[in-house]
Amino acid sequence: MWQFFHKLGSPKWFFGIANRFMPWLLAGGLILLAAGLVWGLAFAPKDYLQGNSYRIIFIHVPSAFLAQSIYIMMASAAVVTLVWRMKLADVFVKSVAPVGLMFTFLALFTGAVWGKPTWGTWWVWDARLTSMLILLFLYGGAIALDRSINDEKSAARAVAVLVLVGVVNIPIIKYSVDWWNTLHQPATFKLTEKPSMAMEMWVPLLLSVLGLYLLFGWLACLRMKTEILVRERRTRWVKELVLAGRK
Amino acid sequence: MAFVIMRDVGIKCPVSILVPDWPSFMHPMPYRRPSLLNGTQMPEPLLQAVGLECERDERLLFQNLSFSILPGTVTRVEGPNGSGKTTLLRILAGLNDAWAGDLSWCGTSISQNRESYLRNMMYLGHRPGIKHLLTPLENLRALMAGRRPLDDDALLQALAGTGLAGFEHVPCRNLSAGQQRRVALARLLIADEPLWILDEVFTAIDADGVEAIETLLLQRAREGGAVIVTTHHDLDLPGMGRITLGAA
Amino acid sequence: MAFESFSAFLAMEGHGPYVWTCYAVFVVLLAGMVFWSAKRHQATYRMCKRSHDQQARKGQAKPKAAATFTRVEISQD
Amino acid sequence: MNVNAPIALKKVDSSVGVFQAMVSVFLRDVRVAFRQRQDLLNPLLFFTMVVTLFPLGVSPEVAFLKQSGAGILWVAALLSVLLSLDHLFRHDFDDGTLEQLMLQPQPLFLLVLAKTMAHWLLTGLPLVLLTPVLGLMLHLDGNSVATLCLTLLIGTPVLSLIGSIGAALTLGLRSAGVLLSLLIIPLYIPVLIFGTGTVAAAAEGAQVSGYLALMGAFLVLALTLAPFASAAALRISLSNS
Repeated sequence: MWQFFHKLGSPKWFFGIANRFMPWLLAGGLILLAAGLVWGLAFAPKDYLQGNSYRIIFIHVPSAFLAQSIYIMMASAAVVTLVWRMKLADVFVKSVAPVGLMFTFLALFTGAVWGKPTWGTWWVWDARLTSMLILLFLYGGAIALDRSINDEKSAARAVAVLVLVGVVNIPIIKYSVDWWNTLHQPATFKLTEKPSMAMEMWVPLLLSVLGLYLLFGWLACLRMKTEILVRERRTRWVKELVLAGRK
Repeated sequence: MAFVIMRDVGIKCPVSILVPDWPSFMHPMPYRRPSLLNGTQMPEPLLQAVGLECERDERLLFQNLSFSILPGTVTRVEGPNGSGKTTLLRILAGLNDAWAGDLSWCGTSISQNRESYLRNMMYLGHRPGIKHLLTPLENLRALMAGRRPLDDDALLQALAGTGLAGFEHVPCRNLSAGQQRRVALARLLIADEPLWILDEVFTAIDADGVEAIETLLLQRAREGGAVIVTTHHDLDLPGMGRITLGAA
Repeated sequence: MAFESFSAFLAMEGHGPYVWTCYAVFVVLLAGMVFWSAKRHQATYRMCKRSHDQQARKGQAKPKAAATFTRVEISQD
Repeated sequence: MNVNAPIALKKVDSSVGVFQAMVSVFLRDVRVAFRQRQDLLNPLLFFTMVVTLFPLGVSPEVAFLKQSGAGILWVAALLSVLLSLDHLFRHDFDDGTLEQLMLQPQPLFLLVLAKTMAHWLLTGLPLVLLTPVLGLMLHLDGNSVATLCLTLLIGTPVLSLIGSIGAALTLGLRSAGVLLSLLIIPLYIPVLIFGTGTVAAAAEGAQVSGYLALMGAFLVLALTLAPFASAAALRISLSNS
């Protein structure tokens, strides 16, 4: 068990595994995403309430899914970093934070653009949008902290603490924002999704969510490889790898 | 004025007054050079480092560094600027945890035995932990409060022992750099920890003071304590061990 | 196909600008992130290779800086 | 403890009580603060000035001030606490006191808790005491002012506790002040929402004990978790210096 754990934390081992899986992740991700988006854009039926603007859902929902789950993944990796000091875990936290920030921004942006034809305004202080905005701040803080600490290992551990504190706060923030929303606004805007979606809308959505997850996996592997190269560049295995010309 | 009292009545004086129940003081042990102990019965090392490795700002400071700190020794960590002396001392004190290797205190790993280790180790860094707005007495009292609370008489005596008599109630910002160091050094006169880790202990201290501290360190070793020290001052005590970093 | 013609597909009954802006930003950002990450990976790899190649050529000799504290001569012509 | 080294000093087994050590840390911070009274006044001045900006910048109308007074006071208090957080560990870090604190044999998180409580006593509590005066200037009625003070009394320790994590994480960094705000403000949002929400509920004549209990729960949560995070962050920051 411990040996397995140790192996799991070894950057060299990760390099091998990542190289084996990355082509599949990339190909699968692109195919699924393309299929989901084309289906959603061109073939799925029009929504009878919102018209064609609902087609933004095929990128909005996957982005929002990823934005939230990347933060949860970062928090899990942060626990591993702080408790077991596994090298790969803090590499993960550091590598995927900008990706998470990007997806949060995408979810917010697409949400705002979707709001214009649906609600008639770019921005409403809706509970969901507001929580997403706060998530954007949390990502921004983690990246800013990471950038301002010179030493990579200290930076990774500091970010791990911050992300953990953030993840404890997320349910509280979500709850309080919901409460604040009902306090200040009667529920006038409540039509983001119909309770039950037609099958023809549901399947492309599922495809694009899966595709984006796979693509994220590929991106994470690539960025982690970069980070590992930076950190381990003076080790013997990197030397052998580089001198042999393998990537 | 420098260490007047200590030189007048002998360096043991403040210690003996303050720590009457100190067992090793009642039965002083002979000072033995650790190198002469080879083959005979070795005392158990207080602190043992095996294969220490530390990298800082992408620079390898040291690797495979192993040593034992025996009771009754003074060890000097030496090396040029930037060779990692301070970092090594901070690692030994448990302040820096970006290192690899094994570090054990009396046979058990420091990380497993942190509280007991901290109780038995005193660290003085080059930032001495003196608050400018407080007086020497208040500073010393606060520094000792978590380790060995003493009454004011003992604290005042220790301050007097470092030549600060008459300055006990002056805010530290009005003292000179050397005097501020002396406030921190007053802890050496009342500390009961067996292991002392002293970084740049002679900074801003005048010649008399240096001599007095050297005597104090030797006496501490004779009593069975262990001292690890860095300094740019030319320190060469009889029987002193050396750990050399960044050697060519 | 939910649309009758390509132009209808582009117009999306007036919602076209919103939908297409979203998709454009999505694709541009995602592609940008992929491109940036790949480029950084390549740059890092090259940097590693260069330093190891240099070391392999020079052997293990490291330049050692010794402090001399001699004054630097500056010509005043 | 098996120490059989023949010539070793006796190992020190006695240790100072945790509570005694905490009191000592607390008292030292209070004493240092009272030697430099200007620093105590600064957050209060800032608080007053920010509150003054709203009638000047938005509207001095009684109706507006009545409606937004609680929010203004809460935001101003939050910013004042934020402003003072930078000093929480900074001076101790610069003069080496923080190193010595970390080397004390007592659990670090409790010592950090003592420091944070001192910080609250020196910044949060004065803000609460000043609030009734400013509340009257913003035309809040007595009931609202009382509720506001109560929420601030429960809320400002939470601000100090959460803030201590940010202060510990940004210790010794360049532009630590701005970074600290970036990290901490998102975490302050729930406290702000419930603080102002409670006052709004009170103004409508609703029962507020439930809200106050919830804020109390925030305080308990922050008291139990924040010192651990701050202590961990301090170790990381000091390890890097």
